[in-house]
Amino acid sequence: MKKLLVVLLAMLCVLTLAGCSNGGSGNGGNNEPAGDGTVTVKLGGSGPLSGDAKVYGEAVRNAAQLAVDEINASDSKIKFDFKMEDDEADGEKAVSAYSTLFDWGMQVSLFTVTSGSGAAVAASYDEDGIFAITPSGSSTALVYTDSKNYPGNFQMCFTDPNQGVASADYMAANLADKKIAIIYKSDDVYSAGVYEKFVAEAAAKNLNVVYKDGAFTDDSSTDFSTQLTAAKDAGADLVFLPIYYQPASLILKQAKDMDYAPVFFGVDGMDGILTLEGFDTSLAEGLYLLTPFAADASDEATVHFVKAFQEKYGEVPNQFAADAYDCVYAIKQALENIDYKEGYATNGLCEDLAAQFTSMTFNGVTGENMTWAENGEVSKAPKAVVITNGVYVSAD
Amino acid sequence: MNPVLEVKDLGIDFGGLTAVNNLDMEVYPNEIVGLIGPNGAGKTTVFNMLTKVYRPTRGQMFLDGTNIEKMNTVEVNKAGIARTFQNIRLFSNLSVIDNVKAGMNNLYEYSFFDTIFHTRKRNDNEKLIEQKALDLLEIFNLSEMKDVEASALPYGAQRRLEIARALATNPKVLLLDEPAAGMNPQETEDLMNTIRFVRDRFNIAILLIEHDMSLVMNICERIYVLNYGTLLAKGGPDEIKNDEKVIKAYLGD
Amino acid sequence: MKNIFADLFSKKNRSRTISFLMVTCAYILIEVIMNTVGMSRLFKSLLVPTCCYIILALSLNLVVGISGELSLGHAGFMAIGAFSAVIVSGLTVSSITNDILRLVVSAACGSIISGIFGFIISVPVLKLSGDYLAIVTLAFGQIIKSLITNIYLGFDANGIQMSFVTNTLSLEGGKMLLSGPMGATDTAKISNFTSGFVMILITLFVIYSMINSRHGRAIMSARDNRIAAESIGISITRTKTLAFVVSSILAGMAGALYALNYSTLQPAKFDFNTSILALVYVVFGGLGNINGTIVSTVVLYVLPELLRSLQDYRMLIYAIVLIVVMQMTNSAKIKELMEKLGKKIFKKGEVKE
Amino acid sequence: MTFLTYLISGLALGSVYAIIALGYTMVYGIAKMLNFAHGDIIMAGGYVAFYAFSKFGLPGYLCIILSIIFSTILGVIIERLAYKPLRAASSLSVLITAIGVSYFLQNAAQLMFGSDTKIFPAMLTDGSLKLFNGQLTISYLTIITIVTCIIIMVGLTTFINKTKIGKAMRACAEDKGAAQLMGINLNTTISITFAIGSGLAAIAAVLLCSTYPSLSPTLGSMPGIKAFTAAVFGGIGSIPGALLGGILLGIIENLTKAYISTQLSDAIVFTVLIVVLLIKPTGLLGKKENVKV
Repeated sequence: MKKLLVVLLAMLCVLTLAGCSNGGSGNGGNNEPAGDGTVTVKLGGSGPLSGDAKVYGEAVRNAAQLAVDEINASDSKIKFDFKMEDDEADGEKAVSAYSTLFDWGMQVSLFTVTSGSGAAVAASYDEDGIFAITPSGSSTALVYTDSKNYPGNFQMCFTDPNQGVASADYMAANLADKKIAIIYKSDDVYSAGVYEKFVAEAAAKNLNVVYKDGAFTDDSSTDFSTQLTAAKDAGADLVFLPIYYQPASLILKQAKDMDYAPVFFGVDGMDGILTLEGFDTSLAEGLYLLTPFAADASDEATVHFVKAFQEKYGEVPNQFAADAYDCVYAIKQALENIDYKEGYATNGLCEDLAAQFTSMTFNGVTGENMTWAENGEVSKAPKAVVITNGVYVSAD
Repeated sequence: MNPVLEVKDLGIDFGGLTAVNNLDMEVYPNEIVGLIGPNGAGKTTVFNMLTKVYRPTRGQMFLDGTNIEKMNTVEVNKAGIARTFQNIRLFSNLSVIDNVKAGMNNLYEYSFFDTIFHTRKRNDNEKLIEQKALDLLEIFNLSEMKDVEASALPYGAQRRLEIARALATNPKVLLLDEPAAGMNPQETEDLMNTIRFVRDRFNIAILLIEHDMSLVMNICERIYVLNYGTLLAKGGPDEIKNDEKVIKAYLGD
Repeated sequence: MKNIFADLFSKKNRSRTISFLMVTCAYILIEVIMNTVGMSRLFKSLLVPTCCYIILALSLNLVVGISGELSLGHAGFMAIGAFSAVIVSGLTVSSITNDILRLVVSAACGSIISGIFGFIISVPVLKLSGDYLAIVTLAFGQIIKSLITNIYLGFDANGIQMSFVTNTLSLEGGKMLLSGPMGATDTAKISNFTSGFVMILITLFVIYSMINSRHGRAIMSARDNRIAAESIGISITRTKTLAFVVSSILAGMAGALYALNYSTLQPAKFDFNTSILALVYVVFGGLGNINGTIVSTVVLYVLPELLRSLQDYRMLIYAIVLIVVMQMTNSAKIKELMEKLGKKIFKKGEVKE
Repeated sequence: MTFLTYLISGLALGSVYAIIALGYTMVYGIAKMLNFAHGDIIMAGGYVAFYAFSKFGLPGYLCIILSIIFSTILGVIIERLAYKPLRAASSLSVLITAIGVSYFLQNAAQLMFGSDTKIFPAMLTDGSLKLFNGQLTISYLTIITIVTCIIIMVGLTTFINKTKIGKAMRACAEDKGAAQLMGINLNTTISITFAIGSGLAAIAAVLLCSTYPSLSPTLGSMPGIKAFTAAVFGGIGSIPGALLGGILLGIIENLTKAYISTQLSDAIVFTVLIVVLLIKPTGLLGKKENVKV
């Protein structure tokens, strides 16, 4: 045993030293001159590529890769070298992933996929001056904290509080007479974030919330009969589900089994429910959701993206994928706007891109005329859709 | 003279089965007493009751006049009863000397604070303990193996170490459960001498269970004979040797 | 002089000497590399968490290896230490401006609070044994995680405010220290490699002090043979409690070091998997084997990072490594083979099984 | 009436825990190991049934049989390759190996089947029983689950008490050495135990996935831990204990969520477990071990 460990340790030492010798260079921004006027930007990003949350990380990686491939195949002067590291949706691993990318020489980043890991590296991005825009890390902790703003950190998705506010706004405007119950995941940053803001906003807007203790946790995310029974007993005819689509699909099924048919209302995490393999879409009939992206929208950009994604990966992209796809194109647009080329002063890149983002307008698959605030939050219109006959239909 | 260990009307039932009944027994200071009887007579059960591994169903037990009924195993040991086991129970991963040191609870004077901060109190006390432990090992002829893991000792040495460990607790009464089991005649001979030596040196009473009749008859001053959980006979070695009931019990009906 | 050397490497003290030498040499080597050749960011970022896991694994080894009780909830103690430290550090950020001092104060508080919990829990729990004890420690870990997930704590000019389950705090310009599932955010990063190194030294010092004392002997006796230990006057409950409490104090310290190394920390981090991870380190290193634990923690913690290039296959390979090493270390044939291999590599035969 | 609804959904959840716990407890009783990979065998069984049903369109019962066969084989292979060489090793080495196997199965499933959740089709039944003018709804699945659970328990008990193999298992559980001296082949017996445990896992898989129809590579880990808890709760090694423990755990969990707190239900369930173990240190129906000195 001991000997084995010693051998392993020796191997490790060698590898460590190898790691040392090629390290230390930092992100020198070694733009390789290609001679044809193009410039290659090292684009990094991390997300869960193993474990429970792998599906989100994979969606982002696939969509970003698709966008990168498209751009690299086009006559764009900006080319990307894309690398996505696994962070297991864990803050500690996110730091390792970030460091790996830093060693690699990452110049621009897709930040992280999940909020938890994003919050752990937000300060590092800021300190190292690497521009980062997250496709799906919706916590505000990624872009600013109580005490300071991270000028180079941006979001492509709505922040959690914004979703809570937008949901309450929509209900106040269109579903004001409903009695509302909420089922949320109390140990999930995203869900709890939306929940908290929604409850506050609902009170402010005099919405009739009759049941708000419908929490569940990672350890109890299969059986929702208790929460549903309580909601039913409280007389709720609208159930707000600020959660991801996988548990939501179970909730819809269990509600049906107990003959409970309120209006269900989800936020952007609900997108993807229709493409769940084996899901009975009739269960989602009449489901409202606030989402910036609808895979069956008919605008040219979305149609193109969905088709390309399906061709490459054999599945319909969800909101994570769409946001990631937009991130890459938004970065490309900003790089073009600042006329990024070989020999560009690397030190100012983050500031220049941040300045671009706060001043430019971007059209992507998750929205038209997007703009970004100084604090890094995106401003785009969440679209309320309702599922009718198995497709999204605008509910405005 | 008052007995150091006194047992009155002791009895225990296991789920309706009476294992030991109506046992009266006394052990006087500085005495070596034998407890013998055929297999299954309840000898080890008596030891287990004395050390509170089992709770007696009936009867009283006194150590130096103090009733030890309410005590648990640990307290009984602190009060002055130490024992060995029929199937050796050493701390197999500890060194020989650490086995003995572990038994010296009555001699330790330092607290956990001293342990962590390596106070002088600890160091002095540890030195004393080390010396005492070495003395004990010397008596049992284990000094040369002091750093060996207990499990690596030969069988006879393990038996001796167990006795040394029990003695380390500084008892008034030492209970030995088949100390010579598995030893060759020479080892048994040595053991007898050691037991006598220990009695004289530490001034303690010894109660021992043994199947080796030559050993029992040789070193025990008095003998109790148990059969089917009850006392069959008691007396000096010569009395017992010639007791018909005892002979019958051993030879079978 | 020669005498001291002989004493340091005597059978009794060899393990201790090797531990301190190994850790110190590693520290010096790394510091030298960092300040001369430079070190990749990845390796720099792994230094402090590695220290944390070494302390955690050592503390768990105290319970599992030295005291012989299986604990499946050690991450719970780490969590208590971590969040206590974050709170203390957050509260004193303006009053104690010296980072090192604040780290010491926070870590001390984290350790003590974790130790108090360890004591409270050990009193009833240690009456159980074996798998029942294991399941209770598992339950305890889950309870701690679940409770911390529901704590909202902040402070402002009016003092400390706290709410449970739902966030009812309305702070006036203050700062949230713990916000439910989001945990701690915006923590000042005051841990560093040197503090990790010092804490490892403290841990080693405490553990070795214990092993060679009456307390350590009592703990190991109780492990090796319960009945015999009682028969020589060792109270099982007391010794096991002592081991458990010291272990929870050390785990709390690991948690404090860990928490103050990251700007954010979520309660979900300290789940069953983290407890299991520490257990894997301990079993790999050998129960009760301090040096083995240190080496195995370093190897196993860094391994997944080195496997990054394997992308999606990395955790699969990690799983295979776990299984294969367990088979190898327990197979007589392979052991023999390794021994031969070992002899070839270490011709002088310095390392003895 | 609401209380009854809570109780029944608790019963449904509990019986799923119970079936998984049966597998745990059997393996534990005989092999004396905590098979942490048990939950992942459930996951594998779930995927087999899923693909048999939705990709190959096989009828429901055939899917279940196929799933049982596959899981049984998988269980035996795991036992032979990973656990058998460790028979003489410490229980902790086996535990770590089991954890390794668990990681392996999860990651392999992720690579093979993708990480996205799949919705498990209703291959058994989909309706529900309505009582008291529809105030009380009990899905047929709940009834099937409970009934299956009882059948399995009775079947297992009979098997263990009456058949030769069953008796061999009991002998091994009591004393491995003595059993071997009596001519019982330890390896075969343990393999059979794993086969049965894994077969049960497949049944649990179908019932679990039918009741909570979402299928993902990490599906088994949480029910695995809960079932382990249930097995200990009821007294590990005891077959009726697993049933009782599972059902009680499910009911306690649901009633806690309904009447005390949804956020803290995990904490409360585990607290109840600790309290029960403190009062009855070997679980509800566990045997007290006598120490022989």
